[in-house]
Amino acid sequence: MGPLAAIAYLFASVLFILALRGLSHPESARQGLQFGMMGIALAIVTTLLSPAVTHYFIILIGIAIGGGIGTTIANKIEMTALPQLMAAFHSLVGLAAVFVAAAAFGNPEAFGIGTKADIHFASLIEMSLGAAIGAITFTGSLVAWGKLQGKISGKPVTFMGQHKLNAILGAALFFLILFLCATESAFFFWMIVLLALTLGVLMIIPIGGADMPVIVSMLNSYSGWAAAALGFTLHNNLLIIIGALVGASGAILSYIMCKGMNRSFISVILGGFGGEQATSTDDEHGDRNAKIGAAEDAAYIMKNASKVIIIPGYGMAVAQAQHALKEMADILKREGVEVTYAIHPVAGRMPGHMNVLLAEANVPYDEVFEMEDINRDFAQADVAYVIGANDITNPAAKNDSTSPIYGMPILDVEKAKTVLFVKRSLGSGYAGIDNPLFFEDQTMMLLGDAKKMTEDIIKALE
Amino acid sequence: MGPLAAIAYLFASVLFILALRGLSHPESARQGLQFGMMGIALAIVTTLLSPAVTHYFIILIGIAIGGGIGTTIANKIEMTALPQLMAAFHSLVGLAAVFVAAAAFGNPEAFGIGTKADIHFASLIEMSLGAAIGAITFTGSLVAWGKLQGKISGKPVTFMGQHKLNAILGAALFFLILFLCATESAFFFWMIVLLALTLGVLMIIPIGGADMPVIVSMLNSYSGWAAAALGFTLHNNLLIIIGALVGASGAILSYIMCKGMNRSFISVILGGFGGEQATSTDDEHGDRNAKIGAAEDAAYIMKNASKVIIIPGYGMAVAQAQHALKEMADILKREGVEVTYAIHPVAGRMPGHMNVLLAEANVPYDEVFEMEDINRDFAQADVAYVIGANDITNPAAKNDSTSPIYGMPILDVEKAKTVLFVKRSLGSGYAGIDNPLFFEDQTMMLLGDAKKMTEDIIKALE
Amino acid sequence: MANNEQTVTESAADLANKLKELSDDVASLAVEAGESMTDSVAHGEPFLITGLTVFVLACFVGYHVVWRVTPALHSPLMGITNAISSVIIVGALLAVAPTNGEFSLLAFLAIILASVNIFGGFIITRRMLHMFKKKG
Amino acid sequence: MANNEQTVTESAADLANKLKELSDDVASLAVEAGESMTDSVAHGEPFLITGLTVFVLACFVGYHVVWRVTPALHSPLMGITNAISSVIIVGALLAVAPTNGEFSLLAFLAIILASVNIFGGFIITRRMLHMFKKKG
Ligand SMILES: NC(=O)c1ccc[n+]([C@@H]2O[C@H](COP(=O)([O-])OP(=O)(O)OC[C@H]3O[C@@H](n4cnc5c(N)ncnc54)[C@H](OP(=O)(O)O)[C@@H]3O)[C@@H](O)[C@H]2O)c1
Ligand SMILES: NC(=O)c1ccc[n+]([C@@H]2O[C@H](COP(=O)([O-])OP(=O)(O)OC[C@H]3O[C@@H](n4cnc5c(N)ncnc54)[C@H](OP(=O)(O)O)[C@@H]3O)[C@@H](O)[C@H]2O)c1
Repeated sequence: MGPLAAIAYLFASVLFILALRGLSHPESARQGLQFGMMGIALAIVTTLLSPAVTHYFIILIGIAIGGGIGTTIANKIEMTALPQLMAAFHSLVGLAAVFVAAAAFGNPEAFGIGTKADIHFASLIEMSLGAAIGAITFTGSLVAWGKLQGKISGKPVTFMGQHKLNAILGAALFFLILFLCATESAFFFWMIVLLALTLGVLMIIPIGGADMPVIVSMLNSYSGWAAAALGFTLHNNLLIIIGALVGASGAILSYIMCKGMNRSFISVILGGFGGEQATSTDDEHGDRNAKIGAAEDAAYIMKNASKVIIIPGYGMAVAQAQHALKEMADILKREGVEVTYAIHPVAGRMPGHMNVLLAEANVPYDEVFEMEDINRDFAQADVAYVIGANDITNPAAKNDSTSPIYGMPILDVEKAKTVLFVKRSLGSGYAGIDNPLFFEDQTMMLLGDAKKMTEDIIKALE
Repeated sequence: MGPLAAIAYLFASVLFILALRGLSHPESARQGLQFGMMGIALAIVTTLLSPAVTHYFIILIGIAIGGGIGTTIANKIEMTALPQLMAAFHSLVGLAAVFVAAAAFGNPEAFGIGTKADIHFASLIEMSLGAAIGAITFTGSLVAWGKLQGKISGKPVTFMGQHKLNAILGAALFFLILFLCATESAFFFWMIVLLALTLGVLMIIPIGGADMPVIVSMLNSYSGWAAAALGFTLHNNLLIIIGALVGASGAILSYIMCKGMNRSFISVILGGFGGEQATSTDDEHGDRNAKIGAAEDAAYIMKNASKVIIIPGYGMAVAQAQHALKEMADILKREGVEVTYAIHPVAGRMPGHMNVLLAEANVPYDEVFEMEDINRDFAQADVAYVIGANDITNPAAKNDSTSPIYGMPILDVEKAKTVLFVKRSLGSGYAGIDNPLFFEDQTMMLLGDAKKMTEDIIKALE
Repeated sequence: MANNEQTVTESAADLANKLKELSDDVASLAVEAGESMTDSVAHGEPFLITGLTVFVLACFVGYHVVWRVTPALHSPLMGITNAISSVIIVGALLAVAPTNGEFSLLAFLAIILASVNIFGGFIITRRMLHMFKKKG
Repeated sequence: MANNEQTVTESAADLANKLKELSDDVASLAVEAGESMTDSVAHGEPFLITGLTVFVLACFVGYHVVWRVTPALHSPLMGITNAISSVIIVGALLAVAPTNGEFSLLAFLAIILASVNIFGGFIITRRMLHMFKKKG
């Protein structure tokens, strides 16, 4: 690599750092995105200009095909399908990493890491690590995508000795890598890939559908570390820096989600949480009575309120109720009601999920508040309009030390004068536990689909 | 440099980063300091173990002499003399950098940067830059020390064509460096040093004594960049990393100070601000009357208050009144009065000046608040006890757009029911402008030395 | 029975032999590893060390930069990191048409996959970010 | 008068000559600079480039870390940076007794000065930090 190329790569790294920095505020985020795009363009052009690259035509065709597919998908996809899309994209990065590692293995001269059947020792290690992580990312993300998309049951698939099996396979992977280094045989290379592919499925299948966002972030982090490993192989600081950035980002997002759910990362990985038992039946509540209301009641209460706080959750995403919600809020504002939105860090099924959906419905971001910023406002609120959210409002997290979500930070909706719950049943949410707030005096349940119910309220308001 | 040494240096760099990170909170700061000390120890030991170093005895003697002097000074010095001490220490770093550069110039083989009279081109540039910045830091800090210590008049020394002269000398410096690179003659090297020494004096002498903290920070930043330049010469990543850390720190502190004073960095550098005109006479206030009070009045008012906020300033440092202040606060607290401290970002004469002095008097750090955190509490305060502060309370910064400090963020003491000012006269502070607050109805001036007056109040309270 | 036993012993011996071969290979590895270290040291800094320095610093930068990202933009963050993690395309570009003139199908596929991600990731992120608007 | 003029002309010519010499020297510099660049490229990465990468990343780290420092600890921050900026002692250690056996007084002085700073800076910082106490 010539000094000019190295400087261009350094410049690209700086652009990527600036891209992430831009995300610290919605105003600067768009510029950040531009930095990111410039960075990747600079990295690609620099590589293309290197004397080692010759077959431009083939490369352009590849980029055109891939770019075309990527553009079409990204333009067509519904915003509500974001979590799946992230998982799907992720699996592609994983597969690409496997292919790059395989190409390097088959053609080490191109990377200057030795000659065929005499590849540098360190490069072999890095290469096989890259391939293994890539393969795990590929099938793991694929399973995650299936679960999020509903192609595979979200139920955790558990069986006896699961963790032992994974441990054995992991150990086998380790030995295969050693063998590969010793023999440099293609057979071991593909065995590693095969084993890693299997391991990817086995590791993710026992984890419940709702935990998938943590998994996707974790795999994102892995793919970052894989890129960094590849950077060491190729003696390329750009890859190392980007790998570290992506790795840190995925790790921090997983951490934030785990903290928001009050669960340890290990317990997420071990799986078995969430799934079928999560949809509990109504029978259990026999002795307690929830007040069931109609759209008209809700409309009346909100019209006469002076301060309404809206708490969106996963159900809003499922029902795609964000546009109706915004319309309702507009009507209320015209009536002189103060309307704001409260977002829990793990509302929905991926970090920032609710923010994106609300933004899609043109809700200005300065009406949308994070939990810490709005929690003390509930005491002054007349109405908390909880739409498709459940766990993130469950006071058991504060009062009931036997509850599985005890200690999870929640939105203090119970402090509002009236709490309206829009959901289809008295059933539970992701964590599979009852919400005692449904049976409080100040609560009124609005049973029905979130979008339908909100539209009914709009009609009643007009 | 062997790989082990390189890893040790990397480890030391991480320790230094952790040291600075530790300073994000008083609790973690002591551990941070330990990281810093471990880092420097690791760096020195690693260097000593390199095969190039042999004369251990001489080195140990040098470290022992220097360490002894440093330890004695640091243990003896009064906390109120901190700004001077920083400037003095700084000048030493500058001089050391000159010596290292000179040693490298005289003995390039030791650093592997060429042979005598055939030094690598890049190294020559870096070396002469290091020497020049070092020399400027040396005399510049020396002048700053003199002004802060009162050895040189704090008055800005200005003369015609000053900035032109500096520009010419700067250009001369540039050409001398070119000549040095061309001829590698020792004559040019020492000419560079001499010119830079002169330039250091000429650059700092026109700047007023009170601006010295900005200058000290700026020179700190320079010395960081000089260390980084040296790192490039020696192919040493440790020096580069530390240089960048120190450079960033100095630059950010200067920025914070300039923002706190609402002045541009350029205007500070150009000098001529502050000094004699700052001590305006009392005559000007002829038509307006300030209410002058006695210690007994102040004691009575504060005893009957329920909330007192103390605002320390430069005068408290001059009078060393912090211990008396703490005693007074303790008595008030025993009387059931709530006492807190409000610190303006540029109170005193260096960043964090007041915090250190209050900490010295055993004031717990959780009673001490930054401006943003306490400014809205003044409205509920019965008494604002302003001791030796002036500019940082001047409402002209908010109301009077013709005032030189207009736009500077200030503490809203005027919102308190009663404002007590402890100072020796109705004179102005560092910025040299009148404080209209002295003549407000709710203000009472307690004229006298800050320590003496506070002790009198204590007597009256008992 | 005896027959059976024999085969077991045989295959056990076989396995033992194979393992021995492998362990020999592994042992020779350690030597090679040591050599490759000295090798790279011989011509200046080993890349491993500077790479490590860069890696550690980049981890610090990543840590601080990501924690500064506002929670409202965590979804776009996932989109952007997804897109930029595809810089491994750089590796594929080098491999697709190596100097010996062969054409690598694997590398070509890697280019396609990485491009899907780069374009897809940036476009979906742009779509998200363009939706965030201020009041008024 | 004529005499005077002549000396002026002479010294001007003299000056012009000297300047020409210097400019020749400077021109040969450019060539040398180019060579030294290619030189280091020849045996792997030039240090300038990795050094630059490390420098840029370290600036980002420094920026973020220093902004996180609480304002109450800005004085200790000055103390610590003052102490650690004396790592240039590393340079002095290498120079004090070079392989040719000479003793460098300058490097010895640099060691003393840097040590004053290291010890002084850390001790004053420790004094400051030990004063910061929590209530109770
Ligand atoms: N955001 C993340 O990054 C993330 C990651 C991993 C896990 N999680 C977990 O996800 C949960 C998020 O909490 P949440 O309160 O947003 O969701 P939730 O607790 O899962 O509750 C969602 C509720 O929406 C209702 N719902 C579903 N479809 C609906 C529709 N079409 N119309 C109306 N209501 C509908 C469901 O009740 P009905 O069936 O009665 O309608 C359900 O109780 C937390 O437990 C969190 O730990 C989040
Ligand atoms: N902190 C920094 O980093 C920094 C850096 C550069 C510049 N500055 C500047 O320094 C100023 C700091 O503001 P400040 O309010 O703390 O100080 P100030 O505005 O300079 O006022 C200090 C006051 O203390 C009084 N004083 C002096 N000695 C005294 C004694 N022995 N007893 C009682 N009072 C005494 C003086 O009034 P009498 O003469 O009437 O007693 C003077 O008005 C700002 O203008 C800031 O811009 C600060």
